Amino acid sequence: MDGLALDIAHLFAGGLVLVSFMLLYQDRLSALINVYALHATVLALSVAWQAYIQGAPELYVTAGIAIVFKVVVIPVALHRIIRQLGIHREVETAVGMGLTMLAGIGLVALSLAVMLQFTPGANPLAREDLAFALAVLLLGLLMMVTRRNAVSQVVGFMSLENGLVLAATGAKGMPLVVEISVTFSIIIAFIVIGIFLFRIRERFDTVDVQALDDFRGDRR
Amino acid sequence: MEMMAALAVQGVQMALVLLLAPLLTGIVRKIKARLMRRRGASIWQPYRDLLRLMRKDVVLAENASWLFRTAPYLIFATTWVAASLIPTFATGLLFAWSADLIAIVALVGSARFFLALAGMDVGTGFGGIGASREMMIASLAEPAMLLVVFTVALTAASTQLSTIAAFMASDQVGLRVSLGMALVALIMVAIAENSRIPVDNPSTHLELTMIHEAMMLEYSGRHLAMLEFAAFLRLLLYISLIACLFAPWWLASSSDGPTGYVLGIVAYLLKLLAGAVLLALFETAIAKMRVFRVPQFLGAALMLGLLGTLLLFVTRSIT
Amino acid sequence: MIDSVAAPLWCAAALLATAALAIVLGRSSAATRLVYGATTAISAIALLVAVLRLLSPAPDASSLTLPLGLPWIGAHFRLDALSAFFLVVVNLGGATASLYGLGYGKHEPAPHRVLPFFPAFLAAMNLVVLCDDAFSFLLSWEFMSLTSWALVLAHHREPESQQAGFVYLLMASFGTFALLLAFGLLSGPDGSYAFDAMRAGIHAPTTRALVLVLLLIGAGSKAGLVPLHVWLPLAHPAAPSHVSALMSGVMTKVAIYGFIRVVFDLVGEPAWWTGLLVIVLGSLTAVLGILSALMENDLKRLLAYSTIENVGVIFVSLGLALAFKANGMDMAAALALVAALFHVFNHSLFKSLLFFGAGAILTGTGTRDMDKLGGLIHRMPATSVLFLLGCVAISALPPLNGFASEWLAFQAVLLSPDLPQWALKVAVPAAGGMLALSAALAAACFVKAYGISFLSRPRTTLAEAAHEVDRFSLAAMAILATLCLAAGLLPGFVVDTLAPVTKALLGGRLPMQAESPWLSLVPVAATRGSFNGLLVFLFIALSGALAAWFIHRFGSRALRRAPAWTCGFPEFTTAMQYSAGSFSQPIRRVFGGVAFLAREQVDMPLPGDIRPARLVVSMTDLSWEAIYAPLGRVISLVADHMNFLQFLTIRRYLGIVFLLLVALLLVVAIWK
Amino acid sequence: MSLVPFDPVLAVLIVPLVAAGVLALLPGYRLTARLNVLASLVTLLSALALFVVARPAPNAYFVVDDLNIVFIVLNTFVAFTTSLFSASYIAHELETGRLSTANLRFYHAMYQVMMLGMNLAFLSNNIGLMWVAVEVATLTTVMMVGIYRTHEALEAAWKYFILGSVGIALALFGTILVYMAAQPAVGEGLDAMTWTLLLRHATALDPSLINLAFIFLLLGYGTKVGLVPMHAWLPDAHAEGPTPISAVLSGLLLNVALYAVLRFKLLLAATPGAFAPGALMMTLGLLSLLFAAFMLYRRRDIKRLFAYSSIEHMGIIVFAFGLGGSLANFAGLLHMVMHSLTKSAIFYSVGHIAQVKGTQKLSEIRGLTVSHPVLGWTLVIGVIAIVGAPPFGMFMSEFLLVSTTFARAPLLAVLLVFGLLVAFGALLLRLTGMAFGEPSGSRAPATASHAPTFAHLALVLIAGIYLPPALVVWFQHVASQLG
Repeated sequence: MDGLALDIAHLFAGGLVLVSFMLLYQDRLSALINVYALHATVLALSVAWQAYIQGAPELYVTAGIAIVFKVVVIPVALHRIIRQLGIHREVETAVGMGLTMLAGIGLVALSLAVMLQFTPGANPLAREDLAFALAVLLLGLLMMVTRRNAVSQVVGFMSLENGLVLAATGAKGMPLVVEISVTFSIIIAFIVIGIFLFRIRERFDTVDVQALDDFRGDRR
Repeated sequence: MEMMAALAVQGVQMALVLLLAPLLTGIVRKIKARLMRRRGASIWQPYRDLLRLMRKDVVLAENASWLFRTAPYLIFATTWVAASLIPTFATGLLFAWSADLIAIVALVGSARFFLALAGMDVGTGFGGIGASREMMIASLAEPAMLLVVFTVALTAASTQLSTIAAFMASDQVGLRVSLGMALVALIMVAIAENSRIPVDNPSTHLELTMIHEAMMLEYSGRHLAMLEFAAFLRLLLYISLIACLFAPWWLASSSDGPTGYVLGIVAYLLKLLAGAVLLALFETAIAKMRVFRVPQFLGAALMLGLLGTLLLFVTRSIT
Repeated sequence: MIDSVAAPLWCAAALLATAALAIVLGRSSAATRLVYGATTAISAIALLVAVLRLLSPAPDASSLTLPLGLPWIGAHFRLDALSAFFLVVVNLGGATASLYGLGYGKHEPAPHRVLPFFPAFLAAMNLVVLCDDAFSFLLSWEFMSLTSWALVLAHHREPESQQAGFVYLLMASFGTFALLLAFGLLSGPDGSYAFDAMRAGIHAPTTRALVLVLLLIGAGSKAGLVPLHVWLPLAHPAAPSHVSALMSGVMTKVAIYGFIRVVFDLVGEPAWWTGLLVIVLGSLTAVLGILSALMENDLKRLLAYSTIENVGVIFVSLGLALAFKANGMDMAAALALVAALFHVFNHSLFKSLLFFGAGAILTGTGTRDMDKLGGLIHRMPATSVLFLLGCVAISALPPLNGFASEWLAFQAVLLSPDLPQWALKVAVPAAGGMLALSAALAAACFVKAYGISFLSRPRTTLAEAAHEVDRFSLAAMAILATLCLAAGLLPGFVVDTLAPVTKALLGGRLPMQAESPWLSLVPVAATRGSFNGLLVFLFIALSGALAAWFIHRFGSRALRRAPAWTCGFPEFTTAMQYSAGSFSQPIRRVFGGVAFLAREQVDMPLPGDIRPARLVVSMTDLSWEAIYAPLGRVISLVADHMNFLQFLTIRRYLGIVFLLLVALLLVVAIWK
Repeated sequence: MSLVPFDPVLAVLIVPLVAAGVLALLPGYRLTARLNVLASLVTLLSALALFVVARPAPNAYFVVDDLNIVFIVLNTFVAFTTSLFSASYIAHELETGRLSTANLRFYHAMYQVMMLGMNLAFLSNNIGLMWVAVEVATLTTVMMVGIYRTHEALEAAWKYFILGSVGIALALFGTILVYMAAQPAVGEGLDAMTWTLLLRHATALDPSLINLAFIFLLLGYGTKVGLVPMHAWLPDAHAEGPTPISAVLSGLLLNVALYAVLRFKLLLAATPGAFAPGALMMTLGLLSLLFAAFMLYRRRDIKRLFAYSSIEHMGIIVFAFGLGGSLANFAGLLHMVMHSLTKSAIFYSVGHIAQVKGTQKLSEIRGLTVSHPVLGWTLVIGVIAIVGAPPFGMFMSEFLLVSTTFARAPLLAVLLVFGLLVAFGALLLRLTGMAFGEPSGSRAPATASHAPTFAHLALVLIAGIYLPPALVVWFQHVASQLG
């Protein structure tokens, strides 16, 4: 049983990294949000499976929260925001797609090398989860760095947060209160993003980060 | 008892210096005239000038201040004190140790300081030109003079004139290159300080060339007499300084009796005469330099003085 | 109680209380009289205590520790011979400046900007001299700079005093950091900051050399050594006159105290080449300082540059003392140190006197520019006599104190052939030559200062309308003038009081001057050279009186007034007189080419063009162009280039953070 | 001594929570402002009680030890004075119409929530809880920075949010790694995240994981501290937000983040195998110092100028902790306290100056000591204190830091001194321009509350001359622990 459980957990974590790559590949906003929903579902499944293996019932609560908020509420809210604010659909990238993919692969290799080298003592399950979590985190950051418009940056940020939740579940016995408060604070963060997007839209009548940058304080 | 004798010798020295000064300038003027195939005024003419000036009344400029009127006496006093401190015919004078060579140079400096100030008091162009050029020359001559003093003081390991004279008269001195340089530098500084020919023409009143005369232009009557007398004293001071430092033979020391003093006085007169003749010869042989060539002339004196001191430092460690 | 350190500490506390009182009093009219009165009284008491301590033969230093300052060390205070002497200098300057302030303060347009900081400035200077551990020493040192910065900004409306304030405080903090680094070295990594710990500690020769160089930078910049002197001629004239007198006369001396305390007392055996470095810097400072003074037309800037010259002279003597001490010649070192300390005392006297005079001229005529003055001797008789005394003293002319300290310095130079090192053999005579040159130039400079401002005829209506200053200012100036005369006539007395200082610092001391006949100054041996100020003064007075009596008795007394001889020109305008610039023109021609790259271009109009020809003289302040201007340009260039980092987009900032994270991970992955 | 078992630790947290709830409901500005001040005062008193009451034993969630007792009191004190300042500042903003009561509705509630976050961060014994507390504090300040709703304010808030959240995410990852490293030694669940247990078992922690964790933590919390490569949000957040928030940001939030880094450095120092983080911290510290020093010269906005000065001082503090050794650590701790007091005092006077002169442009503010003497001279004293001139407290910390650095690493000390001098030059240049010369702009007298500024500067002045022995003992104890 132990080997099979490990393989399935490995499958889910690897799948999460694969979906992160898919996120990098999208060039239309609505598609991007749907892939993010997929990203959240894979995370939820992985957390549920971890709960089953570690026999830690509270992880189910985290999985539940992940499904309710990250698979349903946030993508729907984002879709409405896009429709209501009339944001233009394409995703402008600052760096060529090929280069971003190459960088992504490099980052995954780096995170694997770093994490596996640094956690000889821990049990194999946790080591893998941490390595993949770091990969998802770095890919999230890469996405934020290479995208121009605000919504895609937000999606990048949320995928980064998913990596963290994966890491948290990987660490066996992470106390529930921390789990809950971590996920809770991510939700609040998303609410703040929503408010800001509306305020920016109201002031800038576009959510393109380019327009935002023209109003950097103390300009030359 | 010997306190009285020392006091008497010092009194004689002060009187002698006072009396000989005009005579010395008279002789120099006479020899210069003779060299230029002129009869020239008699050697006693300076005495007559001084007496004449003392009796004439003083014509003061309207805005002349109290400094203008007191400066001549101060200048005459300092120069007279400086001259009387230099051993002329006898060493070991009563007041000799109250001021050494550096103090004497500084006394002459303060005389020059007050003369420059007095020159500027009236506010005519001449006073200004005289004072500013005099201070420019002084700014080079005084360091050169002090370097000469260093050289001499380092050879004799003392700045006390009587000790230096005793050392120079003794045979330890030997022939030293640095002393030679010091002598040449001292002569050049003496020429500059007494405003003799190459640096400044003592006898002319031409606006562009006079430096020393420009400062005294506004003076008249007894004040002018004082300043003229101070100028004579300064010439005597420098010649007796050169004589004391570089030809200190037959200087009577306080021990040997009246014969030593008489011999000293005769030797001193001869030295003065020789100095006067040499000065007159030099003056007629050379033409006056342009004002801004004087710094090179005095710069050479400064370099000679510095070289003298440096050589001395070096040679002392070798021997 | 007299020789304990508590008394001066109480005086410093009282001064700080007066400062607080001044803030409370604010702009009330009585504030000026009250504050200056209080500071005069307190400084006078502190002066009395210091003089008694200096004269009393108390061999041991009394020290005291308060629970203030660094928590685990506390604030140490110590009163030994050296600090007692400098306490005398500080409080003498303080008392006379406050007395002068009583009169001068009334004309101050913004008294509320000067009154609170003046007592604090005095308190800080007192504290610097008393402190005995690195923290409180630096605290009072920088507090001194701060209060004087505030005083420099008293007339803050003029842009040049703002620039002066900025340059001053920046250079002051640069100096303080140099001192801080030096104390860091002396205290070692475990931080034993008390001075007695430093005295006891054994320091490697490299540490000693580095500490000396840092001290030269730190204390030298505050005193005004050449490359670091640029702030002094900006800051000192900008402050009110009695404050610039304090800054020039006293603050530079406190800086020299800092140098002596650390280099002679704390560091122990100096290397011989450190003496050489100090001598070279000192002589360079002396000559460059006085040459720049000669080129100045503003009276207070002239005096500020002349302070730099005198600081140079002091540092030459200190360098000689270091060289002699390094070669174990204690007697010669004692002579050089006495020459330095004597010049410190003299300079604080005549420089304060001259700045008071400049202040009097400023109140009398309303301007500091010498080309607008002239003929003040008729309208301000008392000030002119006192200013003349100051000028004679600073030009080192025999009857007064300037000559006495310079004579001692020359005697020290003449002792130098016994020094074994070759470099010193060459440097010391050259330094002696430079000293002589700077003394001669000083005489020229003060002939110009006195001649142009006081003598000849008033050049502008300002000078014509000059009026004499009040009695407080004259009283302050009179005190200093009499002290100059006294120190000049009785130098032996001052040398004796300095003996315990040299004994404490160098082990050796000069022979007792009191036994020498007729109170003359015999530093080494009678045969070597002696000088008797009193006798020379009497000699001159006697012969002058004799000549005057003889002439008035036998010559004539008649006197009449007539217009001066102007080569027959009909009208006698004041433009015919020499101006400040024309007076220094010959000396500029001789020395200016080297010292200031002085160039004169005559801009002659073409024939037929009727505009007047112009003579343009261009001079550059070498140290400002070589060090400070390029430094300023480099910093603003770097600031320009880095400025774009403020205007990046969010994405680029994130990119930077991302790259840093990846780089660190790579390093950790490879290196682990 | 009192009837109900009064536990100051709980009080310090409950009072802001309750106050936030109450203030969220009340409309109207005047009443909420007074309530806000009252709440902050009560929190301050309960924090002060910590000094008096015997320290409660550390439980799973809260701990009071030598390190955080001083910072809690400092935090509540500055919060109280800022609330006083904010009352008069926001009242003036309402009069001039720059803010409306509408968007002020949640201002005081946010203020109290921020206080709750910061106090929780200081008090929490659990590294996860501390992370959440810092996150809460960040989110509330993001909302407040964007309160003016101008273009620049929104851009600044958005930049602050994005950079802050990325930083906080990295910090979370670091926290998880620490939990992973602690798991084998300390056991699972809450124990592996409580400081006291982690410290006790530090020798058994897995050193390699702790090293990696510290890198993430340093980068994560470093963003909140404003160290150079991650500093971009700080200048704009200070300049565009209301001045009370700039004062809180500079005075308190930077300290909270730095406190978190210190906690983990304590842990690292106790773990034998861990590599010394000194080199990394020193490089980041010096980089921040030099970068901020040069950026000061081209700043045209007064609040952005002092924001860069905060970055410079955070650089100095991180350098001090990077250098290590009891003297340098003591200097760092002292510098943290002095900087927060002085910088908030400066922002109080800057706030009033900007209101009175109606502009934040440095070129348009001149002759303050003439037009507004009290404001002008407090600014002069504040800047003199911040550049580390005696007799103010910063001088002592800079004295200790520079002298020990020179004794141990001369080249670094020279760099440090060069940075300090360049920064001093810039600040002095701007100060001379602002405080002296012919006054410009309006000369209307400022209706300002000077009490907070005077209180802060008085404290800094006293600390410069005499440090209370209790504080010294605590700091020395922590300094020796910090390694």
